[in-house]
Amino acid sequence: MTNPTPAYVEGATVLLQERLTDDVYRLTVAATTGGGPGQFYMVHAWDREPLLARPISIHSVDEDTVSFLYQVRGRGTELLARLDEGGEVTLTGPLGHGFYTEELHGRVAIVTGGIGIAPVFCLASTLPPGDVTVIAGFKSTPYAVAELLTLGVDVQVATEDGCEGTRGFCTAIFDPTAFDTVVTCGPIPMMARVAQLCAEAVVPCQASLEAHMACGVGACLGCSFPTVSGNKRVCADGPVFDAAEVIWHA
Amino acid sequence: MTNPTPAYVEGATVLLQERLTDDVYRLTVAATTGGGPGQFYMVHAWDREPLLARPISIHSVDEDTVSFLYQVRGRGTELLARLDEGGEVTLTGPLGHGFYTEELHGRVAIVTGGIGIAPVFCLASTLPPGDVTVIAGFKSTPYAVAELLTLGVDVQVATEDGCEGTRGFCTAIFDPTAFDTVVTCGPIPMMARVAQLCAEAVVPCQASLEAHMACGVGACLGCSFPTVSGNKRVCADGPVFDAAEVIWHA
Amino acid sequence: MLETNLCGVTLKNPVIAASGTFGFGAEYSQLFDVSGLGAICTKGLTLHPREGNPGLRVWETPAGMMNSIGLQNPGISVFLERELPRMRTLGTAIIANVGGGDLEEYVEGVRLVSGAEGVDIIELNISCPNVHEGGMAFGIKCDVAASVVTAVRRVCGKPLMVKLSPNAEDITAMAVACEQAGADAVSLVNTFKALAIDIHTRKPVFDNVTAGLSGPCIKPIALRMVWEVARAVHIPVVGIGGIATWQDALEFLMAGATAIQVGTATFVKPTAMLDIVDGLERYCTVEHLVTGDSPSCCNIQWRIP
Amino acid sequence: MLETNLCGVTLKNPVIAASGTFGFGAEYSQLFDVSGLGAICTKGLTLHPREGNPGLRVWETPAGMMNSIGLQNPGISVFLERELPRMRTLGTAIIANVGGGDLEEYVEGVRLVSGAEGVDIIELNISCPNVHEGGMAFGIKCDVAASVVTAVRRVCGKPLMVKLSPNAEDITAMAVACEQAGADAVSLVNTFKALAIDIHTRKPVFDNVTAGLSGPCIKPIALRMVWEVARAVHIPVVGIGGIATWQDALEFLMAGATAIQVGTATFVKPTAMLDIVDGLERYCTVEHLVTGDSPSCCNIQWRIP
Ligand SMILES: Cc1cc2nc3c(=O)[nH]c(=O)nc-3n(C[C@H](O)[C@H](O)[C@H](O)COP(=O)(O)OP(=O)(O)OC[C@H]3O[C@@H](n4cnc5c(N)ncnc54)[C@H](O)[C@@H]3O)c2cc1C
Ligand SMILES: Cc1cc2nc3c(=O)[nH]c(=O)nc-3n(C[C@H](O)[C@H](O)[C@H](O)COP(=O)(O)OP(=O)(O)OC[C@H]3O[C@@H](n4cnc5c(N)ncnc54)[C@H](O)[C@@H]3O)c2cc1C
Ligand SMILES: Cc1cc2nc3c(=O)[nH]c(=O)nc-3n(C[C@H](O)[C@H](O)[C@H](O)COP(=O)(O)O)c2cc1C
Ligand SMILES: Cc1cc2nc3c(=O)[nH]c(=O)nc-3n(C[C@H](O)[C@H](O)[C@H](O)COP(=O)(O)O)c2cc1C
Ligand code: FES
Ligand code: FES
Repeated sequence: MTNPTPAYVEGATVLLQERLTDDVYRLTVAATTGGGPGQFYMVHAWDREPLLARPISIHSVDEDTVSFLYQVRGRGTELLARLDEGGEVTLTGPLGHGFYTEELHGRVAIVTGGIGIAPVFCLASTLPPGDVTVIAGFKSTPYAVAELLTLGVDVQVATEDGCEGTRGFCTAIFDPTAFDTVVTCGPIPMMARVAQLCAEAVVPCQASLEAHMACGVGACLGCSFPTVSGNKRVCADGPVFDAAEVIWHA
Repeated sequence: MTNPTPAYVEGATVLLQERLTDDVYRLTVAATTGGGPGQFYMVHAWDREPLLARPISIHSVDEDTVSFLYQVRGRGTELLARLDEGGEVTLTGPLGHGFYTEELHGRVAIVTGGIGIAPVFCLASTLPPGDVTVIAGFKSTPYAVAELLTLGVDVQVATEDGCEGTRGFCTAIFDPTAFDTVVTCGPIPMMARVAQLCAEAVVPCQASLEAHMACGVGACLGCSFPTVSGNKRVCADGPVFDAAEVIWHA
Repeated sequence: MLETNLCGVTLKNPVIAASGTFGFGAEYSQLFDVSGLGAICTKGLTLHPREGNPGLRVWETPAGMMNSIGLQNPGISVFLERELPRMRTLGTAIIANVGGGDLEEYVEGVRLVSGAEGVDIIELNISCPNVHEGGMAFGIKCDVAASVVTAVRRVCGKPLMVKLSPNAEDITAMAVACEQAGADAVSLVNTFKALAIDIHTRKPVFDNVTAGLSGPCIKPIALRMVWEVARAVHIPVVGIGGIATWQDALEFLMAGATAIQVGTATFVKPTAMLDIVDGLERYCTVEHLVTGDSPSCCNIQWRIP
Repeated sequence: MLETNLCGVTLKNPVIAASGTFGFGAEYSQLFDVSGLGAICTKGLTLHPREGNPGLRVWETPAGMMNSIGLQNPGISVFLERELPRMRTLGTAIIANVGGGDLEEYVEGVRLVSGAEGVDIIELNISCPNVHEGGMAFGIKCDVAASVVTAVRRVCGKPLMVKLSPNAEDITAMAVACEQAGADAVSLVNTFKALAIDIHTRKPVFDNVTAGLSGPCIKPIALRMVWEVARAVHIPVVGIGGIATWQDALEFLMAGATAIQVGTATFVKPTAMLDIVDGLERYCTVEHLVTGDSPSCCNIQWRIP
């Protein structure tokens, strides 16, 4: 899959702002810039403060729209959540190297934690449905699951408070030996655990990393993550990496 | 007239936002803090940027509301203009020493330039109508005049482009000898000219000064203006001063 | 709960109104109960009254502001006669900020204030960037600073806190020099020397050309300086610079400050300092930092390693 | 119209991408036509490749950001072989930013780059606050800076611009010292040494403790420094620090800068530099600053008295 050239788009119109849970929203904007699963946009929806744009993954995408699934964590995402339909956002993207879908064969597991589920809809849409199992962990009430079921993929849920699915971490209900390839996206400790399980089971695993970003395009070296072949830029060399290459506990 | 104690009020609700001309608006907010003619509020209607609140005069006031007449000049007033009904502003006030209404006797002239007309409605409401003449200058289309007429005061208009009233500056149609006391509010050069005319005609004149402000309450000494008795704080010693005491061309 | 010992003086809490941003306390006491503050620093006082600088005096910048007040003040005698008695009714500690144009003025000024009842601490301002004939000159070079502190120390019967300039050549060396010259505490930072140009008039915005930068924009640099100084001296350090929230204040306390001062943030939100006190109290309770019979800030190990 | 002569090199305009914020130009050339820039400064280059600093590397502050990249770069040889040829296709002037850990590394580095075709100017970075063994050490004291400039000058066959640190003890004296040691130009400022503490972990945010502050927050201080330096030296001064709009750029030009660099603002808006070029062009046209047969920026009297 070739990555489309990124563009800088000012004033993309907000088409839809949906509140899915207490702090999780889905924002759909009019944009023809496209992108593939695992790629992201730098999103700016404020005037001057905060200063920097925020990296948000592509949740779903078509010719005319891009949508984002995001969790309010701080100032930037809080301002995103204040946007109404008709509001405007500034986007740079699509950016980064997404999932290596050509390497996802056989039985595919997608193991996510929390808002790490954001890029999964886009990814699952490109895979043959019968072979995909999403193992999704949440603190409490799950979100963005129903739409995955519409794709015909199998979804297994774990919640820390046990309010739905299995109580506990998603890594507890993930057995790598049942799969041919694995994808993971979520908090670093969780992905580290998935990577370890996959390494032990000798199953290839792709992980979508997170890092604080400034430029988002590969120019500032602000988002580096250590790998066996040196520091890599999460934004430009990733965000998706071969989990076996990542040095998880640097 | 004793000045009410100022208060700091967060989240005062916007009741009405009216656009009067291209760049002049009237904002009415729910506030019980009151105030007198010539006093002002420090107004904040944004999160963190710009940093400082903006001084805006009381345009009209009653027990439950305060309204402001303002012109969009820069970032702060632009953000004010974006407020919708139901929005919120943060206010500190009423602040400063307003017009010395007890000294306004006989035939009173109120000479204003541009947005200097803002405090006039509040002032004229407290004066006996038959004795008040407002001489108001504007660059182009006048504003806030109709409401003054409802008070029964005489209004004479001058516009620089001649689109209404006399073409030229308001100072050209102002004859101090026809009045017993004068009040002026507007750009410094215009007020300096009014002060000079009044001095020559030996007519007492009160001027409402402007200065960049930080605290608005008299604590920072940022808003000083030179007078014959030393530097005075526009916010706390004024904004209204005896025009004869002000050193206009320091 | 947050009681703080600042060179022998007990403050209710470590939150102090910064000099020049709180007048003599009267103005803001209309708006909130200033007795909730740890202390108030007076506007910078000089031996003789000063009219301050002409022209524009304040200017906004991204997340900050510049000022060029130029030490306008009524002079120390008028302060002692008229303002100090009023300040003493406010129910909080009083820190007299003393500036000067030359060594003699500093010494005379401090001698006068030192004799006054009701002043708890003297803050020696060797760092005002807005007066031509002095102030900051003393705040740039260590030896000059040491000489003024030594001279002032001789006539000062009260705790002496020296306020440092971020424009100092080496602020750590400066703090050490002041400590050695007899300072009981250092406070930092004063404003940063800065410039704004009006592109329409093609002239500097301020008559004095440069002016002092304060506000949230300077916090990261001020915090670094406080951390460096706190590791270098053995006297209390008071942190100043862009503090607007209790989280900001906590960063300075963790960097080694014994107390903090708030300036510009009060302009933005008059009650900012009370919010900071509340926030710190909540933090201490939640984090169980305060224990024992007489819980006080002095017992709190804010400081990071 | 804005053609600018920077120590003998003709730039299309005075707007330059700042070192470390524009990679080697390839990344942003996906997003806009970088040939519209006056020049591009490369990421800081060192003789040997560096992996840079571990841990978090960027952190937001009010109207600014801190970075602790730590001079991550592929080393000068790889730059010359792989990056330089690509950069030369971008259609703008190339300024190689050279850093180092000690005097020898600086001299060797500059010698290598100096021999390379296609590098127009060498920018000597004596001001990186993020590497322990050097860089900024050279940027604090005048005599140390002078020694490295003198040594480098001997092996440098290209125009040599020295990039100054705002953390210098005395940035004006520093600029004069560099001029006397043979610099053809000075650029300022690099980032301010700053600190952030994570109050939740009670640890500094950065592994390296301190990091460099950039962005709009530093503009007023940077502008003051540029103004002071421009009055003190006779070589061109390149202004850097928080420039985000053409009005900001104009302030620096009015303060005496010959050209300006833009760093952080590009992260916020990739096309910020093109907007600045446009804005300056419009300003010159409206103000009739450009006259004569071959109108060029060199003829423009931006500078305020
Ligand atoms: C490639 C990539 C894709 C992402 N996709 C999504 C997504 O689809 N949905 C979603 O909800 N979140 C996503 N995130 C995380 C998201 O970027 C952060 O939650 C967001 O930046 C937090 O900003 P804030 O202002 O709300 O929080 P604040 O804490 O106020 O942010 C302060 C600073 O930290 C940075 N920051 C804070 N947390 C993170 C983080 N976890 N990762 C990177 N930077 C951080 C911010 O950018 C900012 O500079 C993604 C992150 C990356 C790197
Ligand atoms: C006592 C007083 C009463 C006022 N009453 C009114 C009123 O009723 N209606 C109205 O429209 N305007 C009034 N003004 C002027 C108003 O405060 C300014 O127009 C406003 O601050 C401009 O802010 P801005 O962000 O839009 O402009 P910007 O130019 O972006 O402001 C930049 C900075 O300059 C300051 N500033 C700019 N112009 C002025 C000015 N003329 N006076 C003081 N500070 C200024 C701002 O406070 C800010 O700090 C009053 C001013 C004072 C001092
Ligand atoms: C308007 C104004 C006036 C000031 N006057 C003085 C002064 O007289 N003496 C002094 O030592 N510091 C003075 N300062 C500096 C402040 O006390 C404080 O050190 C500085 O503003 C940084 O803190 P902040 O960022 O919280 O404002 C003044 C600051 C401002 C903004
Ligand atoms: C992420 C980042 C990396 C930087 N790397 C370098 C560098 O390698 N060499 C250098 O001389 N300056 C470096 N700088 C400093 C910038 O070139 C510039 O001097 C500084 O950021 C101030 O300008 P600004 O406020 O426009 O960003 C870096 C700045 C940032 C933000
Ligand atoms: S965020 Fe700048 S290189 Fe990744
Ligand atoms: S604005 Fe602070 S004294 Fe007037």
